[in-house]
Amino acid sequence: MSMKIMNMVNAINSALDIKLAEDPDIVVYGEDVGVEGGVFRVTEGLQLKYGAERVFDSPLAESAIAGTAIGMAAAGLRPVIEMQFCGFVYPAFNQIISHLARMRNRSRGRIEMPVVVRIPYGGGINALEHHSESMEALYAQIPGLKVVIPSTPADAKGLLISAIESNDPILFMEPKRIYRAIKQEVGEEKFSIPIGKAKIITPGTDVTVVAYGAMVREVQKALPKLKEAGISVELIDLRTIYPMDKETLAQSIRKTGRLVFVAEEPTSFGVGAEIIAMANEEAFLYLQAPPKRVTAFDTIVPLPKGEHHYIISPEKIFYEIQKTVKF
Amino acid sequence: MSMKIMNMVNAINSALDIKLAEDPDIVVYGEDVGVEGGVFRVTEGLQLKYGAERVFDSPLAESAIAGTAIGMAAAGLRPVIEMQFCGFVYPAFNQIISHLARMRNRSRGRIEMPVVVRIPYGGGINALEHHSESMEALYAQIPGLKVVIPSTPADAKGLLISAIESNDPILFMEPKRIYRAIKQEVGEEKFSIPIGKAKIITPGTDVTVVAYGAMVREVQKALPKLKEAGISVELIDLRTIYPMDKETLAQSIRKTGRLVFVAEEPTSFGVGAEIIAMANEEAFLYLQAPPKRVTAFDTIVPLPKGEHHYIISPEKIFYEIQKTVKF
Amino acid sequence: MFKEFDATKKKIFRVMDDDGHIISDKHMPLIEENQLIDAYHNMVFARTADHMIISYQRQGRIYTYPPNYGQEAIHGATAMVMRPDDWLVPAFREMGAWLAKGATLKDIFLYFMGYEVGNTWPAANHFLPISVPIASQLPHAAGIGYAIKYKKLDEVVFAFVGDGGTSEGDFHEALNFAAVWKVPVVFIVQNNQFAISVPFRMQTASAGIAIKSVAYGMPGIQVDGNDFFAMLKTLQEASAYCREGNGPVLIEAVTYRKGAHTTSDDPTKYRSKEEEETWEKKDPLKRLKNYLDSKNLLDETEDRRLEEQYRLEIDRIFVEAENQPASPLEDVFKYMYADMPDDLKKQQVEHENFLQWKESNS
Amino acid sequence: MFKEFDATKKKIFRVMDDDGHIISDKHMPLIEENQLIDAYHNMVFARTADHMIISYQRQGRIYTYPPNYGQEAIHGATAMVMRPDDWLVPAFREMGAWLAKGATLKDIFLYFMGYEVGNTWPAANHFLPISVPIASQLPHAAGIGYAIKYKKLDEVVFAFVGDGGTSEGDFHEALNFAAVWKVPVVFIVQNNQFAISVPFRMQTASAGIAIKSVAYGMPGIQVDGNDFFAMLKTLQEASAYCREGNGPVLIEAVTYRKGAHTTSDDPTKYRSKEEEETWEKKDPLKRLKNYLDSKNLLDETEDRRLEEQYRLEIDRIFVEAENQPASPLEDVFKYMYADMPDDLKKQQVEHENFLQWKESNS
Ligand SMILES: Cc1ncc(C[n+]2csc(CCOP(=O)(O)OP(=O)(O)O)c2C)c(N)n1
Ligand SMILES: Cc1ncc(C[n+]2csc(CCOP(=O)(O)OP(=O)(O)O)c2C)c(N)n1
Ligand SMILES: [Mg+2]
Ligand SMILES: [Mg+2]
Repeated sequence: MSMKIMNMVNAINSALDIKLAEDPDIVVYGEDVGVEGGVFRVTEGLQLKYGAERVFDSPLAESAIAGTAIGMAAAGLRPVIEMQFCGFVYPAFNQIISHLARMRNRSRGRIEMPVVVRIPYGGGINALEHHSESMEALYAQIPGLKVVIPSTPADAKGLLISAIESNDPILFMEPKRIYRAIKQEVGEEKFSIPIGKAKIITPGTDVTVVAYGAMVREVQKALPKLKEAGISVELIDLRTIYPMDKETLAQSIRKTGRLVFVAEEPTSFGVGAEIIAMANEEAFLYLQAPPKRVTAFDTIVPLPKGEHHYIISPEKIFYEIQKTVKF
Repeated sequence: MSMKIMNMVNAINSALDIKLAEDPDIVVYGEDVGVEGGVFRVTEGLQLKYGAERVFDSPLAESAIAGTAIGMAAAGLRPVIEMQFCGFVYPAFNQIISHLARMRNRSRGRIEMPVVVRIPYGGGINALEHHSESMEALYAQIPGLKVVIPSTPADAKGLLISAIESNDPILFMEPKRIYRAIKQEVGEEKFSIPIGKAKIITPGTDVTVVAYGAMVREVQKALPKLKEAGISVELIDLRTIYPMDKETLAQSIRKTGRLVFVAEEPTSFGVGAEIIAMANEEAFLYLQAPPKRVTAFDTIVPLPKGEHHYIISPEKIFYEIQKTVKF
Repeated sequence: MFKEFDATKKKIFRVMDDDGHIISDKHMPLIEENQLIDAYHNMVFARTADHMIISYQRQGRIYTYPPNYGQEAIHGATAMVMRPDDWLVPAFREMGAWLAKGATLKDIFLYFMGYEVGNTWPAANHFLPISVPIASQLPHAAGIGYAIKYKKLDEVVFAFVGDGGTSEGDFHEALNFAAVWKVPVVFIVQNNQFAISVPFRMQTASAGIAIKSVAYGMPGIQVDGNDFFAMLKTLQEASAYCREGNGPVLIEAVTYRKGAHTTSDDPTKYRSKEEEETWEKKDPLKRLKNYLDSKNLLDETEDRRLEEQYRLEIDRIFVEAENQPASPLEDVFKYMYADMPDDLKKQQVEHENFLQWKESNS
Repeated sequence: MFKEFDATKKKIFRVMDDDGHIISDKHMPLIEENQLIDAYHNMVFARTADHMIISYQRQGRIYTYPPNYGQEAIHGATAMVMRPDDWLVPAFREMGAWLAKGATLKDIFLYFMGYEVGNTWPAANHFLPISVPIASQLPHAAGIGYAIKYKKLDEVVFAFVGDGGTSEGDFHEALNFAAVWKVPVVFIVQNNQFAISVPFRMQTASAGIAIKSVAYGMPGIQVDGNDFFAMLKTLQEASAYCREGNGPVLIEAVTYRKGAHTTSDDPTKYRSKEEEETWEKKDPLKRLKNYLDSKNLLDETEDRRLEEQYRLEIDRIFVEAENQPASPLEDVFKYMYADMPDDLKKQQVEHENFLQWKESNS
């Protein structure tokens, strides 16, 4: 496969481009998605290439964006919709939980919901209120949905292609902080990465560190110092929040006996709690220290001038990992 | 205090009645809340007594019900609103998460949100789809909210009075399955039960069982058989989901070394996961068996003819508790 | 017609009066006599079923059910206009339209007895399941309309909602999207004067619902929903308008919910006998029957025989539905995902283990 | 006036033409000369601040900011009509109204520099903070209206939203509630022709926004939003109408967003120079200045001096805001709850422990 340097925005654009070219049932829409190519330029050029019937701007109404996608899917299309920022999905919450997640079950499998909801999420870009939150657990806990979060451009492309090809509804959460921050060689042609499988990024023996999205890179920043401190970290990129790859996680925890979870989400009632519960259910006898959540406060994401208090730093990751290893 | 036999509907009505009489800033509204007195008759008689300006029917639009309550609170009122069923809160989700939970923080404490959102929730009443779910974790994880769930008529009254008097926004989730199923003596006058405090219902030494809402009674049904089997259960009624009374829970777990959580919610990413995480954080070295969640499947609540598969039975509670104790 | 009865003119469209006399010949819809008689009988069938379900419910043989009394002309007319490939996006109170779309009475019984399978309309085409969150189905209709337009199909969507439902944000968003996209959706609001106990005047301060079409730049018409001919004519014109690619239409069918909201509701709490009696005079079946009688199209004996036959048939189907085997455990899981997560499989197995234990310990 | 310019008549209300000539004397609002000059200067002040913020932003001294260019007449008129106890429910593009309500420029700078405290308007009364989810503020306005009516206060709510915001369900629900409840809310839609890159014609197929009032049974009026006198007259009448207990009013102020959506947006991508030039001719400041010049009410030298004074003042305030001390850690927690959960206290303490460790390890 020919490779090209891409950031995550390019990679997502490439995935959409490939699938639009391949499958006439795919339509892509949302606020400012068409002419402008999205406020993050993720859909740039696609309207020109595929026409305004397939890539287009919608009126400003998230419930209808999701709701119409549900109708389109029921009638045989495969919509990929964009919610402009994580903080603006909530008007669509009823459509997502009551219909997107339930239509298949309600119709006993007659009506499938091959809908991808793209959501730029997370902090670290000095944004206004409502633009920075990480509420993936809200969606992960809804029976009927799947939630995918990539941490690199290549993963974003491969996972998005799988998401678009899936017949299940998928919330595809894009860590906007690393939209342009990471560049790597990404295959230009079509490839896919399976949903529901975690990835061991660095194997290690002392502690299992689970992260996803923008936090993978933050953990990676802490790795050299951890190595210096003689701590061998097994870093796992979760990639899919639900369904969770418990096998990979449990195997690792059984090996290391220690678990640190790193995420931008608020601490309580989040993905971290589920991973700790899983560790207890699958690896109780192996646990040598209390699993630790290195997560955000149970507060609202501060505006930029307070965000440094809130955001997870590599130092904090280091601090908590060594504490857990020393336990 | 003079006592009267009340079911939970009577008790909630009594709490509303007392507060309406006491505080002219309180208004009570929602769909069918006024003339009809609510589809569960919880607000029966209150419009007649306090007038249609204070207890009234709103148009059919949950986002506006919540949104107007936010405006009223900003302007000095203390609204108590009803969402007709748990499955119909979602249209109001944006108002709840973006405003009800955030207005205080956003205004640096200048604008408080003394709003109570009453939500009849949970299964077991042979209802249509969307009427039976238990999604308390959705709300508990939202920074800025508090979530309260009573398990008896007296608790419902005392907790609701505290909720109405609180200056924080509170989601008051009413287990509709036991609206009329439990009767007990309840004080006729005003009394309150603090928010954020769990209650030890039966002290015990072998295992800590945490439940709330309608599940407390189901655990109680399992107690005789557990006693027969020689298992001493410490049953704790959580009462408040957030903020969680970790002290009471942790103390109990440190004593018993075992934890079983019983709830109607779907298993994954729920309140149970948070309690297990808490047990690890607060009582890791005391845990003698993996904490167990006796919770619902990660599926949509089946329609009545399938609900028996889904609902937590006393037998299942017994089965899981004895397994945990034998571990 | 949408010009003549443009909603801003605040005229209600009627073809026959309360007694069944035709008051506007020029608006009389084209319909063959035998079709008309069939339509009448279908409406009688629906009403008979409604009555019987209420009594089944009283006997504890079926759960909460929303009766259709008084609104049958709307459903009967929709039934006549929908083509096989057209879409039906239901609210939950238009049984006559469901039956025409290919739902069977058994499906309906099963659904209200608490079986999911009833709601999948196995014999029907282009028919969404009933789903309870009010008005949330309307954006689906707009999305289906988009798919139809995108695929250049000759199909129309018939989407139902109640007067109460017009207050929801989704009503607004759906109509707006459909109009901006110019997609073929006929939005039918059954204004039956109540949302459970809340009367229409407390639902909105607007002059009606049809007039709300102005906010979306689509034609809107207020029709006497108890006038079968007016409904039929309106729906014929609306679906032709949609089919020609002109975009959506809003129809307000003014009617009255003669029965309770559902079997768990008691309307005497919130409305007067007088009001009910006023509307009784406008009963859609009675009016159509008067018309048919005036044309000598009905045969009393034959009708009585038919009704008796309906009763027997409905009861037979009901008993058949009652004998539906219980839903197995696996049905709780099976349909959740196209690609089922291992976790769910595991939850099923664990529950089966418990059931085995329970079996062997009892 | 609401009758004369009833939205269904599709007439736009103007008092002056594009050159600042009065075309309708009878609609000229009552206003004293010195007030008028003040209003003009306030608009100049707002525009000067806007310009300067853009350049601060380019220098990286402030974050994303939504400029007000071209929409100042709407804000200037609102500023004159709002009484001290009236409520202001902001969208995010009406700076002139914020300043009149008691916000300081420093507050505004602080907010867009990323300090929560800027958004609390410490010196203002009855002014909600800015919050970004489009249209979600409108139900709050209806709720405040209810509280005013309930408490029998002599107050009016001025609630802002953009043309894009009218597509949201909350717009619909809020206007419907306000009208059913008959509460004193003036809903002001700034139709600036764009929602970020999406032009108005793709937002709705309706003839405009004022006409949407019909759907709620409230008066609606379409006004030239770049015509200061028309805006002032409309707002005077609307607030009087509300104060008299007649219920809410919908005002569509037709205007043009002359600048970018925010400092992160590039409008050349989605609109033409010609369009921009057409609207340039209708610039609200230019028109008011022409009028004032024709009356010899302005003094060029004095105005230049004033503008220079504004620049110095704005810059001084900006630098003051830049010197705002960083928000302490405790501010992240402190305002979350009236009764703070122990968990939160603990999270703060744990983080402080980490910071101490970090300190001692660096
Ligand atoms: C979003 C939502 N809120 C509340 C309910 C509860 N509910 C069921 S039917 C109904 C009234 C519906 O009134 P209308 O739309 O007029 O339809 P009708 O029952 O008169 O046919 C309500 C409030 C619901 N199903 N969905
Ligand atoms: C619910 C919601 N969805 C999306 C956004 C992102 N967004 C911010 S401003 C804007 C456009 C608003 O347009 P309009 O209402 O016309 O106001 P204007 O910017 O023109 O003043 C959008 C889509 C948001 N803030 N809130
Ligand atoms: Mg109705
Ligand atoms: Mg705009």
